Amino acid sequence: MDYSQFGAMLPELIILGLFFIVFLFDTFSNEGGKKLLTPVTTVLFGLATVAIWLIPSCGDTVFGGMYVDDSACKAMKAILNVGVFIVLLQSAKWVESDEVAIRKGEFYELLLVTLFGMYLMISARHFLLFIIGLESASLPLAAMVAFNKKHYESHEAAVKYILTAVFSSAILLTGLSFVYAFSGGSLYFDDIRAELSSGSTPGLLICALAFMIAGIGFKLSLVPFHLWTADVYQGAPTAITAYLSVISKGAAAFAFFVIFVQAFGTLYSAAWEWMMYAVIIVTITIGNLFAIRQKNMKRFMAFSSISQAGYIMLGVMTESALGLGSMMFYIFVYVVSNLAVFSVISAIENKTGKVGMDDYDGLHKTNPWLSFAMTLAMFSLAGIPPFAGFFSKILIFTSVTASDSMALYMLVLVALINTIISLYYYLLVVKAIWINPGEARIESFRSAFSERLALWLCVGGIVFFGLVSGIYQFCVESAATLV
Amino acid sequence: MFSNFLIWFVIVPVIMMAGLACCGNSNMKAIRTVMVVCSTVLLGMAIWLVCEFLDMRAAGDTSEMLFTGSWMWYEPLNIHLAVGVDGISVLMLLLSAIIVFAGTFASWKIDPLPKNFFLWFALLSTGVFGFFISIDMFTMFMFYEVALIPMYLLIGVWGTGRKEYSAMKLTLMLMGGSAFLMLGLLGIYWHSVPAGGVPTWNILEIAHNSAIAPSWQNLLFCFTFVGFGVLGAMFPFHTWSPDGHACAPTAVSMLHAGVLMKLGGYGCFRIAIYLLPSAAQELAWIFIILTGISIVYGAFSACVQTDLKYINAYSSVSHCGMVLFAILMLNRTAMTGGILQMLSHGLMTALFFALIGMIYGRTHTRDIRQMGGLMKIMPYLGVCYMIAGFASLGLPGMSGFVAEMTIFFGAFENGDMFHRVFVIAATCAIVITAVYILRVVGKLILGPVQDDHHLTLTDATWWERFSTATLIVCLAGIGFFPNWINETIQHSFTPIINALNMAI
Amino acid sequence: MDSVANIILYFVVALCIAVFSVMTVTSRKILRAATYLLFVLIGTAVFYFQLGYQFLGAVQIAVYAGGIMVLFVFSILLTRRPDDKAPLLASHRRALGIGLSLSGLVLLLLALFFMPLVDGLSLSECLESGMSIDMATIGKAFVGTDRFQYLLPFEAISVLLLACIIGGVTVARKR
Amino acid sequence: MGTTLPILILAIPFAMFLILGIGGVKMSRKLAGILGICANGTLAVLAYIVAFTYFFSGDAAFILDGVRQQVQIFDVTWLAFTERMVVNIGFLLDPICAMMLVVITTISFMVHLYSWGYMEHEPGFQRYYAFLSLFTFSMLGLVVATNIFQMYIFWELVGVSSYLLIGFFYKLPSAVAASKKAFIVTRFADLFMLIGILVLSYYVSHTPADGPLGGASAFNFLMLNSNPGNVLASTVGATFMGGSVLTWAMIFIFVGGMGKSAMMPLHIWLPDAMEGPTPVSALIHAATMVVAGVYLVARFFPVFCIVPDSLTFITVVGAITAFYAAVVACAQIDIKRILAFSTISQIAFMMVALGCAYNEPVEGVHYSGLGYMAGMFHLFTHAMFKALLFLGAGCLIHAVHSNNYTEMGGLRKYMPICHITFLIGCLAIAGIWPFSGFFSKDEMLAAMFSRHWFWGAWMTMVAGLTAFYMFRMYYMVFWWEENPKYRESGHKPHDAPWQMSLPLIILALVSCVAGFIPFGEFVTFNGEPYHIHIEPSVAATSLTVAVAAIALATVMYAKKNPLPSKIKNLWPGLWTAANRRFYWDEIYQFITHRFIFNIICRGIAWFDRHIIDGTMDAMATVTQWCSVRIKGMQSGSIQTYVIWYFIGAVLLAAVTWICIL
Amino acid sequence: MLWYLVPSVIMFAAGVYGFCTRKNMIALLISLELMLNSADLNFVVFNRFLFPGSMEGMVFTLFAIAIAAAETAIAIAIIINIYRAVGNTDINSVKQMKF
Repeated sequence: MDYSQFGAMLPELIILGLFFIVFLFDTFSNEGGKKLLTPVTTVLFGLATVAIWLIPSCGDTVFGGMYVDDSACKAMKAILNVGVFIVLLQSAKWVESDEVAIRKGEFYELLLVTLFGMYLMISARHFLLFIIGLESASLPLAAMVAFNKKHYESHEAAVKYILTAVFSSAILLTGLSFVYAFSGGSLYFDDIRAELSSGSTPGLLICALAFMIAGIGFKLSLVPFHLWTADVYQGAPTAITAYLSVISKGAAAFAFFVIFVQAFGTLYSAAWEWMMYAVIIVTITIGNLFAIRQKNMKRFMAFSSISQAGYIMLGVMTESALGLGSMMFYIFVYVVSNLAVFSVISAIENKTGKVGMDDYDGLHKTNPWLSFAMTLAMFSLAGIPPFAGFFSKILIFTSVTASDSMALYMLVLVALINTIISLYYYLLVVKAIWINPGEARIESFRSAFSERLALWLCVGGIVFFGLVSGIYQFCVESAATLV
Repeated sequence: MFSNFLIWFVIVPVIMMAGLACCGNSNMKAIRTVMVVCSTVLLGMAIWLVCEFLDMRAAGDTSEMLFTGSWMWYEPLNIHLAVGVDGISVLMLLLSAIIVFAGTFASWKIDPLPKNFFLWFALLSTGVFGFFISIDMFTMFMFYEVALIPMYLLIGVWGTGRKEYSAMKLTLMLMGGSAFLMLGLLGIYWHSVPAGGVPTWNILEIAHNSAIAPSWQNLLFCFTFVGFGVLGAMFPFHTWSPDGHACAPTAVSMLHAGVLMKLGGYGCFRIAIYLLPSAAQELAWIFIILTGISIVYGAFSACVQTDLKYINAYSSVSHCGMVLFAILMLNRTAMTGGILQMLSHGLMTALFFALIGMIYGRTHTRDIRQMGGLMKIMPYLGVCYMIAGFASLGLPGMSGFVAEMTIFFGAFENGDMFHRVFVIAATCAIVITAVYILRVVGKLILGPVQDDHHLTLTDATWWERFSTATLIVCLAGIGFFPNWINETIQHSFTPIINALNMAI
Repeated sequence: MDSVANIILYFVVALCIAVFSVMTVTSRKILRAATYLLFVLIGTAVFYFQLGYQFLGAVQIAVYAGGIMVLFVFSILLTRRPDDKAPLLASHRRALGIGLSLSGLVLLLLALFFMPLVDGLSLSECLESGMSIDMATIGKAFVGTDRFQYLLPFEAISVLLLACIIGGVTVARKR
Repeated sequence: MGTTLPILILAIPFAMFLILGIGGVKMSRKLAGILGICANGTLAVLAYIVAFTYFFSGDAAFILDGVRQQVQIFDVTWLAFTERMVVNIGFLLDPICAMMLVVITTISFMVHLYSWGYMEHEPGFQRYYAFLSLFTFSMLGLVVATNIFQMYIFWELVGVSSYLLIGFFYKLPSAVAASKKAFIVTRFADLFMLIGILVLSYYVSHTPADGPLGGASAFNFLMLNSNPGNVLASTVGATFMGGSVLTWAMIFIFVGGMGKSAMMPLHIWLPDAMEGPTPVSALIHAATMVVAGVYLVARFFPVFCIVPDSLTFITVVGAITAFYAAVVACAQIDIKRILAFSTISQIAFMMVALGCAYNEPVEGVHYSGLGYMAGMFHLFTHAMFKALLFLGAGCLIHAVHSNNYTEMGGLRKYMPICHITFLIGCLAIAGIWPFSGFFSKDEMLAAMFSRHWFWGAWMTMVAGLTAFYMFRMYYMVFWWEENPKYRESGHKPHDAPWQMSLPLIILALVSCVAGFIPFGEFVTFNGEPYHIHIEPSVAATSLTVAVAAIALATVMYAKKNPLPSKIKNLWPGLWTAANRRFYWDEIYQFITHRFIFNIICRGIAWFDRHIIDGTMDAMATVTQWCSVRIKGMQSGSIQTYVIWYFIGAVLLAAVTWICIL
Repeated sequence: MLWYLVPSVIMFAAGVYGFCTRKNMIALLISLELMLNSADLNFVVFNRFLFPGSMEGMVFTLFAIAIAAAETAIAIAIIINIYRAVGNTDINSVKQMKF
């Protein structure tokens, strides 16, 4: 019993520590003190982010192989942390609004716990820990989705979210129980890998894999496990939507890679690759097809993020360090791009309560900077150079085609063709902002400092992440420690 | 890195953007100053580059690319920022610089949002210049797309007519092309590596030790050629061109038809043919058919259009088809012609679109049925339009003639019946071109004045005169003294021809 | 499966589980459904006991039958209306449900029957050969940090539960 | 001779074009006119010096052992296609070139002078002079071409100048239409010429070169003409559709000439081209540009001779055209049109003459190259008297403001100078001794008879028709009945000012004496002098026919009488058909407008919009449609979501399992 | 061993059926409990029959029960919330956001 092993879990401990600070502060401070909660939390979290970037990964495997802290995991956590920091910045205004202010402590607490859960997902090398991480990441989120008490949509979204989440965790557990049957009695990834490396693939294992893809695919909103996404994104408070769309997705994608490549990577018949092949194609396509018609920005972003998840999952198909690195880079770029969009959406929503795409008509006349940021973000999401999204897309395509397989080549073709559809609807937003005639429906306003800071961070990321190759290099090098 | 001269072709437009960003939103004076200074600098740089290039060639430097430089960018995938120019890219840079220069003047009074217009315009220029200096496929592709996307906003915001539809169509179709292109490039990247080597994006390295299996070559050739062909307005992927051009503002049409469509031809040449020579030998016939159709088809379509811009857009389809057609003939003379045609078409179409823009700015219509006798009202523009028309129909002394003749004579070098038939079909286009050009000239410039309101209109302003005169001088320059271009580019074909010969 | 008592017990419990599961999802009164669920849960607990996991069975009864069922009953009573009776389902929806669940059933059963790992060990053999799972073992496993010891998940789930409490409170309270 | 003079000959008109074209707007009319006339005068003097030097200096470079040499004064590379296909721009001096220099500069000078009076009040006077200079430049470039490609370049340029000048009155839709038609028809013909050049140069450049000129460009005339046997052997060997490749190539090249020279069936542009200012018609459409086709055949004569089929083709085309144009000319009332058809007919004469010539001595033929010499001779004389006639017609139009002779009549009293000179022109073209036309026509007919009696007889008949319609016009204009309008309106027709009359007089003098020039001493097919002598039988026949035709015309038209209308009513259909030029225009109109424009062009445009573009749009529509169709998936009900979820999972498993099995 | 899995699979299928057909949200939750319970039973059965020497499956089930409890708690809280907002717990009353 070596409790010093907890020392290896520095990122988790930092988050937990922060959680307790917020918890205690929220519980015991008076009214005046509560005013400080938001800035204090944000600043502390910023410091934590910096700390997580700075502290070296010890590369240890602790708790008998249950938890790993290699540089890939740490890089992923650091990336997520940046995203969460931006989310905190952009939500600061909303949190302070009358409706929510009374519950802001809970907001931060739940946020931190879900982040903690995601860390566990990332670092877990044992299915039990993974499941606990997954549940910690998703259950409190349900409470957060229901945060806007005055909005009916928020409740409906929460109900849809929690019921689907429980259903998917039931499926996941069932799948896992079948995996257990083949695992040789151990749920450690490396044991399963060793156990599965020989022999054929029986039907039960295929069912298990399908159920696991479905279970984790729920978090990633892969089609056809995605149907909750749009409603939840639309109904949830914008900050939560942003959080759901990038952070929770990023963590799940990483975990997906770890599980399938580490635990099932040696599977004889590559069964899950084919499943993912189909799922990715369907995900990208269906996500795009739905996104075309959307008129509500948040709902629109939901479908956009579904199809982006398909692109992220391309990284899984590579099963290589290059692919993981590209995927992490993709996630990072996706984080900044998507959060840039959500920063704009939430800034506008906080000010005017408008989230319809039509409301953005002629935005450039009143809010040029927001329009500019939105345009860049849309270009980045669509994969237009010189913005970061282009690089992340191309790099992930490149890593996918690295294997000499015609099937993957065709997969990339499908993905590329889908980029055209996605370009179409991203441009619809650009069109609304710049081209659509008529008077602007949103008056000119100056957004809060925190929102602007968030936006600047995102725009900086969009512009520089692609041009500065060091980040990609960092991702690939980190990924190399895992695969 | 900054000591390399070429890289400044990208840096200057970036500086231009930065400068514009610092200008006030409607401070036209500042904006114009920045634009004029930077585009003049670019033009100067391009001219200097040509001179220097010719000097170096004259001094006996026969390496394939000059001014090369290569800096590691994305190490894990061996992506470099690699630059270098041969005779062709030098000329393309010159062409781009000329048209950016002329375009600046052509959009002297752009409205609304002048600053944003020039920002996207500068971004587009960055892409174009970057494309021509790159010898790394990745950066090349990146700049290619950089050049495409500003189009959407430029057309969508500052265009006329069905601009949203056209802008979207143009963007999506071009991006569709670039999707195929990307796939082709990826295939080349991964399959060109010789056993035990490191895959590379560098065009020269790939060309020198390519190991792409023939079956892959065929697939990749189709992908890359179609990808670039879409931008080169190859039949049946040309339909973005009429709508796009019709709705675009003047300077954008100029830049798009003048330079951007050249990216397609250049890319086909530099990547599809050069890197995949055996597939080029094997599959050229498919694309010869398509481009042959483009040439005749575009010309015939132009004959019945009534919108000036549509006429020119279809004429571009025809002329750009000629470029690809020439390149596909796979011999030195025809390729020379193809390059000449790129230059010629670039200048000529830019001139056309500039003039159309100026006429439209005065009469507020582009329908030739509603105009007439402009020669009387605005003689300068009328004369320029006729000159552009003559250049287009291949009047000797203008660049078009030189280019077309070189193409025909080069294409005829292929002795088999298939090529012959298509060459002769292509030559027919010169007659059809004459028909539609003269039809327009007859209705628009000559003849009686159709609309009395037009009688009060004024002739060109100084910046318009300047812009058009620049282009006309260039057109005539090439038309009178074509051989220096021949000399500039003659070495550039040697590696390609060698590769093609080895592939047989 | 050697002992007759075990076999009889199995059949009784299995039948009970199967029947009550189906009744849970078909009964039109929600409260009755909850009650049938309770029977299913208890049946499962009996299986646990039979399979030699007494602690697990106890937890099943305590947490599920005791805790969760109470929650259910409370919430049913809270949300029930006087005329509360599940309306008849549209038949197509029901057919869809049956089709789906049957397809799942068939798939899983097929998969199970084609499972290559089935060996001939009987329950009693397993019980004999297996490690003894007494409280001490379980307790040690829960505070150990080595392989097959579960301190970390234990701590983690405590955080999860805490979070769920906070979340539940946040959601449920009026403001 | 140095290169200075030849370069100047090309440079002066081009410089004038630039000066007048760019600076013209700022110039006064007078300055522009004087500049243009002076420049052209200088040009003419230079051309005379060159021609004089060439013919009379006796320089060994020009005449060696009594044989006139072809000399490339200079020849610089302009554009290199391949190693063997190099386009040069140069100056080839030989007898026909020298002759053409004289003709072009003379007529051009006359026209410049004449235009000063004729165009005095027209707007765009400066522009007009600029275009004239451009034309002069192009035409000179054409005749001095050292290679077929240079010829092609200037060939196109003269087309453009012609276009510009025909459309000079750009406000008139008819002028614009005529200019367009002229350009497009000739352009169409040039297309064949281009194909011919393509074929020819391909085979030539792929033949191993030998001989002194072997290394020359495949386009080079000297090379092609001097050792045709060697270089062209391969082209003669290769066959295509029953003829040797060379035959096809030469016929194609000749089609280019047909277009420019308005041979049937590409003649339709020339009558319309009369919409241009009359001096332009005189210069371009009578004297110089339209004979470019003849010049081309003459230039390539040795090569044509290798493939006699092509010469036969030329003869047949010429013969048909000559007759056709003559018949049509009899039924026109527009004097310029009559002159235009007369031009077509006369050029066809030259073509037939060239087609009837031989390159080598032939048994039974007195002088094998007679047709060549005679054709060139007629080119020369025709240029002079036809320019005279056109300029005279210009004076008439200037005086009565109408093109139709129905508006004229009895003008001999009012316009004596014009009358006399016009009569001289008519006599010349009718072939009456001692006017120049007699001599050249006589030689041509002799050549034709020597080839085959049929051609001779046929063309003699055409000559008779020529005399008839010319005098018909002459009488209708100057005799017949005085138009009563002259008396009623105070404005009486009168002779033109000196600028216009002077050229008439000069040209009339030239037409009188030009026949006595010993043309054979200067221009023959092989450079060796030939002494012209009149073939008595031929001369007698043709003279008789001409006089008879004139007599007939006198009977019919000298005084107002009902005879013409009686004859007209005898075959009204024939008269109408001839008047309508045998419906060639309508046929063309039908083909181009109905078929090509309405069916092909519109069809393609429709196809493009609806099929091609429609497909692209359909992709978008289908995507949208799919998007709408699948929206039911997202029904809002959790249960639907879960059903999809479960179906997805089960299907994934089942399908994969089945696949793996 | 399969004998023990059959009731588990039936439970699972019944859960799916219930989830797809019931109208009341709490009934949905009850169906979900069935499914979760089935997974738990699988773990235990596999542990006992295949890997009697370890207790990984049992421990997993223990944790799974706890997780199920947490899920149920949150879900019920949210359902009660909905009940407050809408006035009933009919699943058809929460399908306003769609397409």
